[in-house]
Amino acid sequence: MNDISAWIAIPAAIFLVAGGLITLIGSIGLLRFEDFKSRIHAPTLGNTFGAMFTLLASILVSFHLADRVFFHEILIIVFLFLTSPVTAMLLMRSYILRLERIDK
Amino acid sequence: MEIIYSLAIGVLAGSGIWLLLRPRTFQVIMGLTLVSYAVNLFIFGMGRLSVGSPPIIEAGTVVDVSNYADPVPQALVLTAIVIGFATTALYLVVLLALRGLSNTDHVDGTEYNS
Amino acid sequence: MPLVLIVVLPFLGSILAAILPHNARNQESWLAGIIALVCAGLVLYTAPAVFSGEVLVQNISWLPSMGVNMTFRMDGFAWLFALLVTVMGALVVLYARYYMDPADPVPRFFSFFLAFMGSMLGVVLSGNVIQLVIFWELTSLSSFMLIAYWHHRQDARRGARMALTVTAAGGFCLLAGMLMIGHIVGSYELGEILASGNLIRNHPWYIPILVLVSLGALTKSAQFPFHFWLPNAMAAPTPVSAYLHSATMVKAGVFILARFWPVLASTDQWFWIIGGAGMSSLLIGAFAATFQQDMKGVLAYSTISHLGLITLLLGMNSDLALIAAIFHMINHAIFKASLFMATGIVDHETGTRDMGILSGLRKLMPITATLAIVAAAAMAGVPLLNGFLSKEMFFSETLFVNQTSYSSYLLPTLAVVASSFSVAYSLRFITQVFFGKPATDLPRKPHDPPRWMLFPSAVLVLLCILIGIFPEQIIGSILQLAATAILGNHIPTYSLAIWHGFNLPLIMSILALVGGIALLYVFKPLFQSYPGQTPVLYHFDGRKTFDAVMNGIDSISYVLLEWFSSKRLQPQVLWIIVITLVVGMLPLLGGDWLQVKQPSSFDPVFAILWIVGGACAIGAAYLAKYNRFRALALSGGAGLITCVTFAWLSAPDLALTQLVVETVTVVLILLGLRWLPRRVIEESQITPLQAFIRRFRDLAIAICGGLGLSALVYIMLTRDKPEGLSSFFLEKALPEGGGNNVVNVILVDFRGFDTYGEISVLGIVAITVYALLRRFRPPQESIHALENRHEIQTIDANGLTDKHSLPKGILLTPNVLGRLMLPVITLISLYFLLRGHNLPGGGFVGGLIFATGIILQYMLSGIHWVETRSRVRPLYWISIGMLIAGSSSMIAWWVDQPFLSAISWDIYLPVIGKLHLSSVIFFDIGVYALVVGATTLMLVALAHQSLRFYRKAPSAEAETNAGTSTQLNFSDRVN
Amino acid sequence: MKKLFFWFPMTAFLLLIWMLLANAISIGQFTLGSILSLALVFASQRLRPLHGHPKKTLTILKLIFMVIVDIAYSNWVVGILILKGKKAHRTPGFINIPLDLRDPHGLAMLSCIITYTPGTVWSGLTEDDYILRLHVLNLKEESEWLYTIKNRYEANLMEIFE
Amino acid sequence: MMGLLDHLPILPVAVPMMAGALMLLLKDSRRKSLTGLAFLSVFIQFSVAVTLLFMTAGSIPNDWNNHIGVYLLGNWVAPFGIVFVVDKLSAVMLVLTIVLGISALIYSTAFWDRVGIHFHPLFQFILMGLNGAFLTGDLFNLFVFFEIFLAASYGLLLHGSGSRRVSSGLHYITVNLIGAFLLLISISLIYGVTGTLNMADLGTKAGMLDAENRKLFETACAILGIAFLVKAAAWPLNFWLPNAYAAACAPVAALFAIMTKVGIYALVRMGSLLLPTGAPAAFGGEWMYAIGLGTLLFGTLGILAEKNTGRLVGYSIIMSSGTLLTALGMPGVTLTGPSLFYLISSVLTTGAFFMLVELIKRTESFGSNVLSVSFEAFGLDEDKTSDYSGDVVGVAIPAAQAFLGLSFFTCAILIACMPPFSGFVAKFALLSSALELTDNNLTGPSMSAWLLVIAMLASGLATVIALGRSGVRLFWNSDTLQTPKLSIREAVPVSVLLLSCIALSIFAGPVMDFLADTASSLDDPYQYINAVITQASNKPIPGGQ
Amino acid sequence: MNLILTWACYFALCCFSLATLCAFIRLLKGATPQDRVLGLDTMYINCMLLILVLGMLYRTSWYFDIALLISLLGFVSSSALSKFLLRGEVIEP
Repeated sequence: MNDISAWIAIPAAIFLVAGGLITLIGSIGLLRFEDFKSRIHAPTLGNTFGAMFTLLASILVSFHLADRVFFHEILIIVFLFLTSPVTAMLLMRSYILRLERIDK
Repeated sequence: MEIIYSLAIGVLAGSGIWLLLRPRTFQVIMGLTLVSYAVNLFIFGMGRLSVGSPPIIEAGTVVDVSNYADPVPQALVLTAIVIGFATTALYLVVLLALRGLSNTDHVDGTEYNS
Repeated sequence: MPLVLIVVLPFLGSILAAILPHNARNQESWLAGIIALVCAGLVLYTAPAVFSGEVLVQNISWLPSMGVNMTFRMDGFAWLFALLVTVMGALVVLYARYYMDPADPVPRFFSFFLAFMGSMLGVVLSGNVIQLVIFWELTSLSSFMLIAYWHHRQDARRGARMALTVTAAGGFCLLAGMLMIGHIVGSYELGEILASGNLIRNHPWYIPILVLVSLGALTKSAQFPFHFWLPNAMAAPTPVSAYLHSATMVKAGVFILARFWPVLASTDQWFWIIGGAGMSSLLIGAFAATFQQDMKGVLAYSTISHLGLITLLLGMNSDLALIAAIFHMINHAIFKASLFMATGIVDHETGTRDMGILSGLRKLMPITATLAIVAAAAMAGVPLLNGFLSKEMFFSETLFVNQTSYSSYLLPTLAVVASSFSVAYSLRFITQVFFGKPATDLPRKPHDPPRWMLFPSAVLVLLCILIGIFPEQIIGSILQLAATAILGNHIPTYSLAIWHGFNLPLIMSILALVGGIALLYVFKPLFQSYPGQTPVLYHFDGRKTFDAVMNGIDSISYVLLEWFSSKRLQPQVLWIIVITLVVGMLPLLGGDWLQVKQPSSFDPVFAILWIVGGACAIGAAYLAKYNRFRALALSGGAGLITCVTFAWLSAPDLALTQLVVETVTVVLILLGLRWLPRRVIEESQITPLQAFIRRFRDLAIAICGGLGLSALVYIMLTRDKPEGLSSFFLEKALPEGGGNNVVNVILVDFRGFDTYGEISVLGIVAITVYALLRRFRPPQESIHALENRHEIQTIDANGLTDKHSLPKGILLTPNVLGRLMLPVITLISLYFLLRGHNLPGGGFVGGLIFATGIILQYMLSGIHWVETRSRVRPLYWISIGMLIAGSSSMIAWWVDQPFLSAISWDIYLPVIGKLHLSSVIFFDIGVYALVVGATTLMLVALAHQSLRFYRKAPSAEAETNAGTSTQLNFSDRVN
Repeated sequence: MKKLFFWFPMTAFLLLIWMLLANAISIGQFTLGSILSLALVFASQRLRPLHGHPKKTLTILKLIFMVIVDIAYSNWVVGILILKGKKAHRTPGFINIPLDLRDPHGLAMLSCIITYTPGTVWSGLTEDDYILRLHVLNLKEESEWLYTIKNRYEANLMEIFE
Repeated sequence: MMGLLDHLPILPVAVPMMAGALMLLLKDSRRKSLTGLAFLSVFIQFSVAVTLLFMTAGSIPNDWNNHIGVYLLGNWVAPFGIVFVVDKLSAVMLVLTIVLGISALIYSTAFWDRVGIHFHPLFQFILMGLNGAFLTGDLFNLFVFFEIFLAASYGLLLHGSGSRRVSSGLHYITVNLIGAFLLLISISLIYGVTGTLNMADLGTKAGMLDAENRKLFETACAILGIAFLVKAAAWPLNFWLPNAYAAACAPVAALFAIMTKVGIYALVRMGSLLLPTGAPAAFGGEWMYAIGLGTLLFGTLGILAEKNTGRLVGYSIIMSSGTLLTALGMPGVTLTGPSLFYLISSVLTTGAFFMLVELIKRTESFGSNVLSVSFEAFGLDEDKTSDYSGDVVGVAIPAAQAFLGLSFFTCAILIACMPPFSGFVAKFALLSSALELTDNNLTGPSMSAWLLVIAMLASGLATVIALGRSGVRLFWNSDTLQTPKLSIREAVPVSVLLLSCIALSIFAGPVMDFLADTASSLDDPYQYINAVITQASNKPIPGGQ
Repeated sequence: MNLILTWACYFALCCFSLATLCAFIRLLKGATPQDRVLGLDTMYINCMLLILVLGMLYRTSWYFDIALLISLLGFVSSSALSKFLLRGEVIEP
């Protein structure tokens, strides 16, 4: 494997570390928050910047691999963006209904 | 890697077998699911483990067999996954039908009162 | 030629008789009679050859490799019996013509009668011992049907079953014996076997063979201790009894003993087994016959007794005794058949056979009485009748043959005692029925029967007298012939004469006659006080014992079956798993297999992943009973980790497939979960200790299973890989398979047939699921549960109909997004389909993705909404998918290649350029279509259940109309 | 116009995806992608009775930029909240925002933006008067959120879709 | 160049699959087309199977090596691609399957195909699976075909639904799914050890393993053996069978008669191929013998204890499996030919018996009201329109009762192995060959031969007792006996099967010779192995493009 | 330079796997079924990122396809689960 240039490696590494950390923080939040309404916010971190940073790193690396500009990683963000509300909304709604039921 | 892999199969299979021996239909179907994971991993393991070397040949390269994961078990696992999926679906429907007809979710269709 | 005909004709007649009309009594009789006579004629036709000492043999090749051929062999002994069987058959047919009621379904009777005759002739003429066994068993079977002719009567059924059971058991023993004889001799041909007497007698297997053959013969001849079936078989119509129990069926046993006499006899074992059984039967039969109340009962026990006599004679190991035995076989057949006929006439005319009721028939039916009296006298051994002669020979044999100290006194004494009883019952039979004052309370008014019904009996009685007076002239040559056939040419001298001088046998005969009369007087009080009950012996009622044994077998086998099997699933699964564990372990017990050949690395990330995966699995296992939802989510987690593992370990195709399958499975099980009412924690029906033991046992097995699999994998993973198929595939995939992705090339090309099969499985399961769901009946609770759930929701899609294109409230945005996703998902599924050959993907993954897209629409918009708009016809997808896959595989035939060969074309299109089209792509498209169809069909059919039961829930009246129409639409489409 | 070119946005979107996936720009792929996209759009027409008509590409870009910035900010805020754990004084709560946006696609986009942004979750929309119920992780200033949603997102979305 | 004859081996699989797929396009209401298609398909299969049989016997000239046909699927050479191999054993099994299939199909047209939906496609698929399982020369492909016919059998077992079918179906499916897991584990383990999936190749490679790999290989084979034994219904892996078979509707149950024999076929095939390298314990030898003896005794017990006629036939299937396993477990090749004869006879008999039992049941209690059983799941209104509309249940032919009685009698004789039909021939041949193995001391093969003889005779007697009892009970006991409505379509297949048993007994000589040939070629697996492996060098490898 | 990237990848892998672990703990502990579904959903995302990083680690592009598929379909099972929680059945009439 030929050596990767520092222009790619260092930013990619930074992105990776950042992405990893953000995602981890998000998931820790999932653990630490005390009720569901707060918890639902936490993993969004991984969904957003966690994913974005990782994908940036991925773009860089695949750019190195084939010496071409690759943007197809952007699709993942698009799909995440389009699909994430579905689950979240349904969950939130069912949680609210659950609370109402318990209140009753 | 290997030790984790094999322990993982063991845990999956163990949980699955435990469930297969339970008397409730839902337990059995979960057991079948878990055992099928274990079996799939088992088949896959028969090609030995290799990391980062999928059996995808780049055009124009000279094929060095040792650089690629064994494709045969992968093909077998694919077939096994499909068949496992099909049978899970069938099993589910049969257990639903049984539940409806016999009013119990015991695998024998009756509750034993002794 | 005639030999085969003799056997075959009756069988042909049997078939012909079976298809004659129901009431064709005369035609049937003519048919049967002519066949019997023709057979008799054929037998007589062979007489010159047989009398000249020739052994006629006819051979038809049947199973030569096993040494079994249809050999028909006629020697003197066989000739005698064949004549007996056919002539007696003809007489009985004539008799039966008048005996049977016009209303009786005679085709069955004559059909089985002829079949029986054929079987009997087959036994007699068999020149191959296996063939002999075949016909032997056929006599058992056809006699079973004959005995049970009046099967509406319980005694007939029971008697038939008993006879069948006993004689079939004997038949199996005989088979075993014959097999052993054949094994020793090296041939199943009778001729060779008869020539190897010394070989067999000196073989270590001699005793088992003797026992087995004896078992066969004794059961058939109703000898002690197997005699009990014969009296019960008296439930048969009297012609049957007359035929079976005088000349044929029971004679088969002694026939075979005589037949194998040269091979098996003249040993001490033979003497004790055969002689002992004969002696016991002789005594017991005679004793029991004295006390019978039923006329046929008397005859039945007397048959036992007389056959015991024959058996005893055969067991005496003396040539003269053998001749006596043969002589008595003939005599017994003649007088016993005649007596049976007489009994039948009495029964027929009076409507009863009870000797307690019958009395003084001499006046009413004089001819019958005369005939019966003569025949009975023959049976009793009165001089000038045939019975006397053979009995005389028997007495002299008991005196002279066996000169060991104790038997020299015991044997003659017992012989005299038995003969006295014989006289007693014969006398009683006659006096009670025909003498005394005429009975008044008979069911019918008796008179002599038609002439032709008396004719057979008369013929036989005439024979009794003729033989009794002119033995040498009438029967001498035949007896000589038969004896020669068994003994060879060195026959001892004997004389068939009425008067041998005043010697010991004569004294014994007189003693027996006097003793018989005395016995009758002694026992007379018993006849009145205990009618029909044999003193002492009634404790050993054969029928009750038999029933008890049968019931015993029944209940013991039932208990054992319960013990050794289970109707429950868990024990079955347990057995399978435990056996697999044990058997799988056995080869490894020798050791030497646990050699780790490669050091294994350790990856913490992988470890963490599998901590999660393993915990998911264990959690799912723990929670599956009461928390199905949680268990499902957890197993989803385990599946996800499996997917990551596949990805990690260089199996992108697997990861993709696992992922999509995982998703679809979760949706599927959720769809099902809706019909499974919540489990309540019920009180355990078993004690906590039992539950604990069971769980502990299962846990132990589960752990063992898991560890075993782990160990196997670990061993394999650390081994070197064998030189296998993979290098071929890797090398050929691109140049010859035309694809970069080797896994896909294997799936659609190298091992395309696996895929072909696998999609068939999917399709089959889908239509099964669909068919099963059409008859689905949900648990009642789950319908109600649905209502409750719908109460909670306040807004939403209840009122969604065609006019609203979007639901309101919470499902609005998911719907918009979901519909936006549909073309995207479809595009991506096509992407995975088309590039599968080169990169991970393929028809299966593509199809599942598309199906998921469709399911998503159902999930977000509801069935009704989707199905009023789209026309997904999953069954057509399945069918067309299969057809595409199949025909793309068959294209190869056009270019003379085998099925499934990849055919490709390169097409040049103006703008796009070179297009590489391959049959493989079509195959993959077929897979895609089928997977889409199958998955959609299963999920949608399941989802449709709630539509079906929606309208049944009273709360959802608004849905009724819409629901019905949709249901119809759907079934139309899916059909 | 609208009716005639209902297929255009979706086809373009699909073609874009196809070209991105194909990873190579060639006439063949373009043709294949176009054919597939068009076919799919027409095939799925009945299942997609509503069509979005995004206009004003510039506004779209502006909106995307704004969203990214907001996401970045929210990431920061939520991250800090998580790290602080119990020490943080969070005041989670619901706020209700009456919406003027009626276009379903616009609403869907709005829900995507809101939910995708850490710290806010769309938790309901009333049936008749379009009042958005929003759950916010750290509800300090209701008006601030109101402003963000109404002005930053809704206004732009209305511009794009209506 | 390949002629038509060269393509024959694939047809028994391709034809039913295409027919089944086509049938899915037709609605169930188009019955004429459906049945026409079904009969066309089975007719083709029958002709193909018979032709193949004659080709393997050498009666039809061919250039096959040792008269063993090899078909390279996808034109990939032997150990790499999947091969179909037609040898005598496969051909015999094919013919047997299709004869049974035709009978069951005729029977089903009486009305069973309308009890539920999609009967005909499922029927074709089960034939496809069975044929494939007999033809394939590849271990994993064997698994796939097992799954195909099992999947179809699930569908057919549940055909008509109803509580009894569903609950016994659940057991059946569970057990077979576990069996599938075992198969997968063992097949992949075999691949992991030897690196091949081709059965012929395996036959050669198994001998080249070093000691420790050999042990793993034996473990794999042991598990494989268990999986096959589950299919073959060996005790104690067969508790599911009586209920499942009794619950299935009659033509399906008849077809199921051959399914246990697939397990036995697989055992024989694997045992034969692994023979030269020392077959592992599971295939042949003492293990199989012991299990077989246990199964035989268990089946006998079941026959004695069982009162329900349907389950009785199930136990008779178990008994025949037990007999076969015991006989095949005996050392040497002498018993193989007779065992195959027994297999053919017992499949035909039990098939006929299952159909017959259904007809006999009608004479009991409610007479021709069979539908009450089959349609017990008819709680749901919308199904009423679809399926059964009383058009063809048939007229009561006057001799119906006599026909039933005679057929029952024949079946009973056949099952009890009493003379004069093929059952007896089989039993005699088995016993006679078993005695060949005996010598004068009671140890080793001699001991097992004696046990076999005793067990077979005892089981025969038990069958006589049990079937005598149930025959008496069924035909002679009840006052309420009704003349059953018997459709000619139901009578014909029963007679066909029984007549083929009779034909089998008449032509026992040539059949036995052929089977002895089969047995000897099984004893010399190099014929098979060479045919498969040399095929690779004979045919030019085409470009594949 | 390879080394830096490799270590970064390992670091990210560790982060993602730990994140998966956290999500799993939420799935296991739950409190409410909604929490469990959320945990599962998060596991999906984390695993997707993990697979992406694996792609970088081994310098191959095909990992991307798996990630793409997870991003596209990962939500289906969790939204099915949440639909079940919300409505009591996944596919309504």
